[in-house]
Amino acid sequence: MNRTTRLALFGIAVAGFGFVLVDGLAGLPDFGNYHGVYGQVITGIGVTERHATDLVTALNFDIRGFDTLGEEFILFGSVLGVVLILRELRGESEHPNRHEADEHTFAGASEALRALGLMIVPALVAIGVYIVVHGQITPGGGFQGGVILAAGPFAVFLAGRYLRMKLIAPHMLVELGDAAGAAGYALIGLGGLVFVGVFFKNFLPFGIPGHLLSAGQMDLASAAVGLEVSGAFLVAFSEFLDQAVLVKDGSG
Amino acid sequence: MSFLPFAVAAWLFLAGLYGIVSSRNLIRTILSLTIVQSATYLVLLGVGYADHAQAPIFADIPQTAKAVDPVVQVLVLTDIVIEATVTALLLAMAVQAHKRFGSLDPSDLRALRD
Amino acid sequence: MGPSCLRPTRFARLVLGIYGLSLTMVFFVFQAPDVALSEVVVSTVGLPVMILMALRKVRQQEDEQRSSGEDE
Amino acid sequence: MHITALTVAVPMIAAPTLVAFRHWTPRILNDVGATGVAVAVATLCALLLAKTIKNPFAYWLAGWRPSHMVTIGISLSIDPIGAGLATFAAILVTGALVYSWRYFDAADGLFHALMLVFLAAMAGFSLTGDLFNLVVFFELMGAVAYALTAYKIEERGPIQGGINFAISNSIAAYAMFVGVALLYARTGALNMAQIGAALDGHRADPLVIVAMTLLFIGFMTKAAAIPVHFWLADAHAVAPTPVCVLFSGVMVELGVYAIARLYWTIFAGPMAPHAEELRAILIAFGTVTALWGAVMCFSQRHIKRLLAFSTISHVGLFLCGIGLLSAKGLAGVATYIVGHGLTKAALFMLAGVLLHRFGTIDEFDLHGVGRGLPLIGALFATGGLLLAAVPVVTTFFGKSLLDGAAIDAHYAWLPTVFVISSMCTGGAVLRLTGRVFLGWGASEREDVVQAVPAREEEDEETATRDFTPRLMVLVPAVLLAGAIMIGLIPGAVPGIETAAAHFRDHASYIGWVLHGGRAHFPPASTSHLETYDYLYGAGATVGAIVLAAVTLFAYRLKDRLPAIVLSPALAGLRTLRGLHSGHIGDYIAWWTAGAALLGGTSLVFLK
Repeated sequence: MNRTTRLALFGIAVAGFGFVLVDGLAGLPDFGNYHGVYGQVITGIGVTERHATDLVTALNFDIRGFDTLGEEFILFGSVLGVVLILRELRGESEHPNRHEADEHTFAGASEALRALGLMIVPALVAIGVYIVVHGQITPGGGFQGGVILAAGPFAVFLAGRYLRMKLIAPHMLVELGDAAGAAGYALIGLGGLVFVGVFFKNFLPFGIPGHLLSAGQMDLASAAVGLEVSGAFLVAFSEFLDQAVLVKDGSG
Repeated sequence: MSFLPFAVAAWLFLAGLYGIVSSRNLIRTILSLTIVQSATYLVLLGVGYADHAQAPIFADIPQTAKAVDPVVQVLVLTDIVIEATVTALLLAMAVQAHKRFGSLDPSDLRALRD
Repeated sequence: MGPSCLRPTRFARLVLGIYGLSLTMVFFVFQAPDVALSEVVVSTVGLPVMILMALRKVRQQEDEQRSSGEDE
Repeated sequence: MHITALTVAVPMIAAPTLVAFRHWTPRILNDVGATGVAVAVATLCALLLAKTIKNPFAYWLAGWRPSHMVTIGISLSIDPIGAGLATFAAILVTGALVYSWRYFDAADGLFHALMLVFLAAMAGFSLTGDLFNLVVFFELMGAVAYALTAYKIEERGPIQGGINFAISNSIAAYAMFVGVALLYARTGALNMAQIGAALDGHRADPLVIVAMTLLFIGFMTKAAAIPVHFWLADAHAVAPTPVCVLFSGVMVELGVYAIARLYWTIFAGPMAPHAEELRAILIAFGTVTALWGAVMCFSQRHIKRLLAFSTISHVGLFLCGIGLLSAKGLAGVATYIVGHGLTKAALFMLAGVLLHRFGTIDEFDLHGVGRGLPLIGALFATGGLLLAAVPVVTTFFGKSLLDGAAIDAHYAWLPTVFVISSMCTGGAVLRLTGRVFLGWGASEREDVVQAVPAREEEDEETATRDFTPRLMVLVPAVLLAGAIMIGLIPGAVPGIETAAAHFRDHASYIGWVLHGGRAHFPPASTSHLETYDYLYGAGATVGAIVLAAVTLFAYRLKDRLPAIVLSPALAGLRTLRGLHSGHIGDYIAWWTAGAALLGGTSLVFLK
């Protein structure tokens, strides 16, 4: 169909679909008077039974941990897909001319910018680790901390050192981290089955709610997810970077 | 006020669909897809919101405080992970499509025509 | 088919960045700190980096095609 | 039962280990390892199936059992139909992995890891009892399938097929998220049994109807029903053969299973007063899908697209079967899915043999080339007859149950749609067999506008080989034998019928999921074949053979047709084929039209 008939068909269709959507949403209770039973039950057992003060992370990593297993493998599968789709073929040779790539900076990057860039790297890593570890106490958790951890080495590139970034986060090691994190999270589930007889059940002792390692295997799960997410995002960043910086399309 | 968030969500869903249908650039299509997805966040969170309620973090407030529904927040967390990863995969496909077809316009992608 | 095709997407990326931050504000209002944190992290660190790289790669491929187009 | 969660966990642990060591492990280790894991999952699922036939059970993950009727954790609600589908998926993944040992140079470990994650997603999808978990596994299946579709990046087709597949299925998933949000707001639960229990007493108001529409249009996109089917032909035409085997063999059928699961677990209660209208809507969508798929299938020359449209046509049959809303209809769909899945998997593998050997998959390019391969020709012909549901094969039993259910529900005209669909799909495969392996018919087609001939895309693999590894013929042969024999096993079809009856039993499902007691089912009636079943079966087979013979030998006949009949038919066919334009904007416009159509008719009739 050419563009006009496509938009015409879409015009009619979107009117009908919009009406259907709004008619359905109108049946919802008013915004703000939530009286669901699931939330109250979780709030009741969250802190006392599960020793975790951040209920969202408690739900995410333990009570509904199987959802997160599926979600982690969506991340793992998608990053595998990125690696698969952006893999170089025999025809395209990757010949990094060291000088150009190493100094691959934005043209006007001054020394000050590079220095500042390098300074924020340790800060990013510290924040990332903090958020991963405090997942079950304050807002945060494996995923959020993992992405911030992935931003650390990327800031090295922004500070103008592409090949240095490859030293800090070599492709092989990062892919290993991604795979280890994904397998680790599934193994924690398996640990529940082996030690306590039910998949994903908590098998580690509880601490005092509000303290650092207080929520049994949830801290382990948060760490595994953090490792996987940072590994996965670094693999994706370096795949896209390799594309943008190094791969010269040999096949023309 | 009671229907506004859901109306905005429905509008975002349809605007995202329009963005995909009318787009002449694959990267714009992918960004419109994220707009469609953000509509699901608003519906999910809107369903779980309670007036005058706290966030479900009981690190510093008593456990008896009225809290918003944590379940929908977990669902939206999973949604955001899906958005980040599927968008990364689609961007990789868009780069490869540009390398193979020389253009990002969906109507120039001519390999599959029946 | 010059870089003009990229100008709208660079603008779109800026809009997406602002959109991500506004979503974060909405999530704060909805009392969802975990979700707001992951949204800000994804929409300011995750996606823009990849979109930037994808755009740079597409522009690079275009220059190559134009240069290979000229010398044929 | 402890091993329940292992069916999903084992491949999910194996895939990252394969990726972690992919730079060091030799290819043979990847092959053997991945196939071993697939076989292990198949046995685990078979054990589950054996256990659930006696009494289905719910496995509460992380030990969070429901406390006074409120579900806290996620449950894997294992019942015979779900466990059977998981076993079927594992068997097909094993076959695809064994087939790919010789088929192509799998990228080091990536292909195997993605296939294992695909297996874990399908097993999780068919076993889970939690609505949101179902959508998460739907998305996981999607994410892995997008990457596998775009696997051959050196060609132009796969990238476009992958993009179209990814965008249309992502939108389907987001629509389903909104559907889940609506149901969660109304019932405050995510477990399907608890949602069903909460909705039982109430009438179907717009919120429930729209939630059902959004969930059904999402699963119909995965199952490729008209008008949201466009992505399927593109994805199948370009995906590597072992991946096509899984797409058509089981992934599409999982969409149909999910529609049945949602209807009988959640929406049966509120929709009961309007069951007649819902039956009409589903059968309307199914009939259009069956006929559209059959016509498009017969007019294809790209063998993989031909098989893809044949799958779409069969999905139309499955939708009609479920639309009949009866135990016999559901049993017919379940039997047909097993028979059709095995047949379609074998046919895709045989198409892969042709591609592997001759470097092209275009029917007219392969004209008479296959004379030296009688065995492969015979297998193709068997596959064609299986699609045409020749009497006493598994697909025949499935179709007979569907015919019986259609007649019981006073839809007497529906069996003729089934006959037309099997006639066209079986006929197309028989025509293709005749042209390729016996050299009959024209070697060049002159008239109808034709898709870019298949050879242009596949010419990268022009290394025509003069041998075909034995394994690449053995696996399809085994699958075809299975497709023939399963219906004849004494207890098989009656067993499927009782399983289907238990699947539909809403009250006892809630019983064994939420209260965990032993399920007690009323005795299920099993049907027997009537004479009209044999008539319909024989009619479809003869029709397929006649159709193939006419197009092979009497293609000149077409010119003598009166112009008033010929030109509109050709024009209609040309516009129909023009709709499959490959442009993602078209596909999403059609998707919105499909959602509006389903939503609109449901809101009007089901209120």
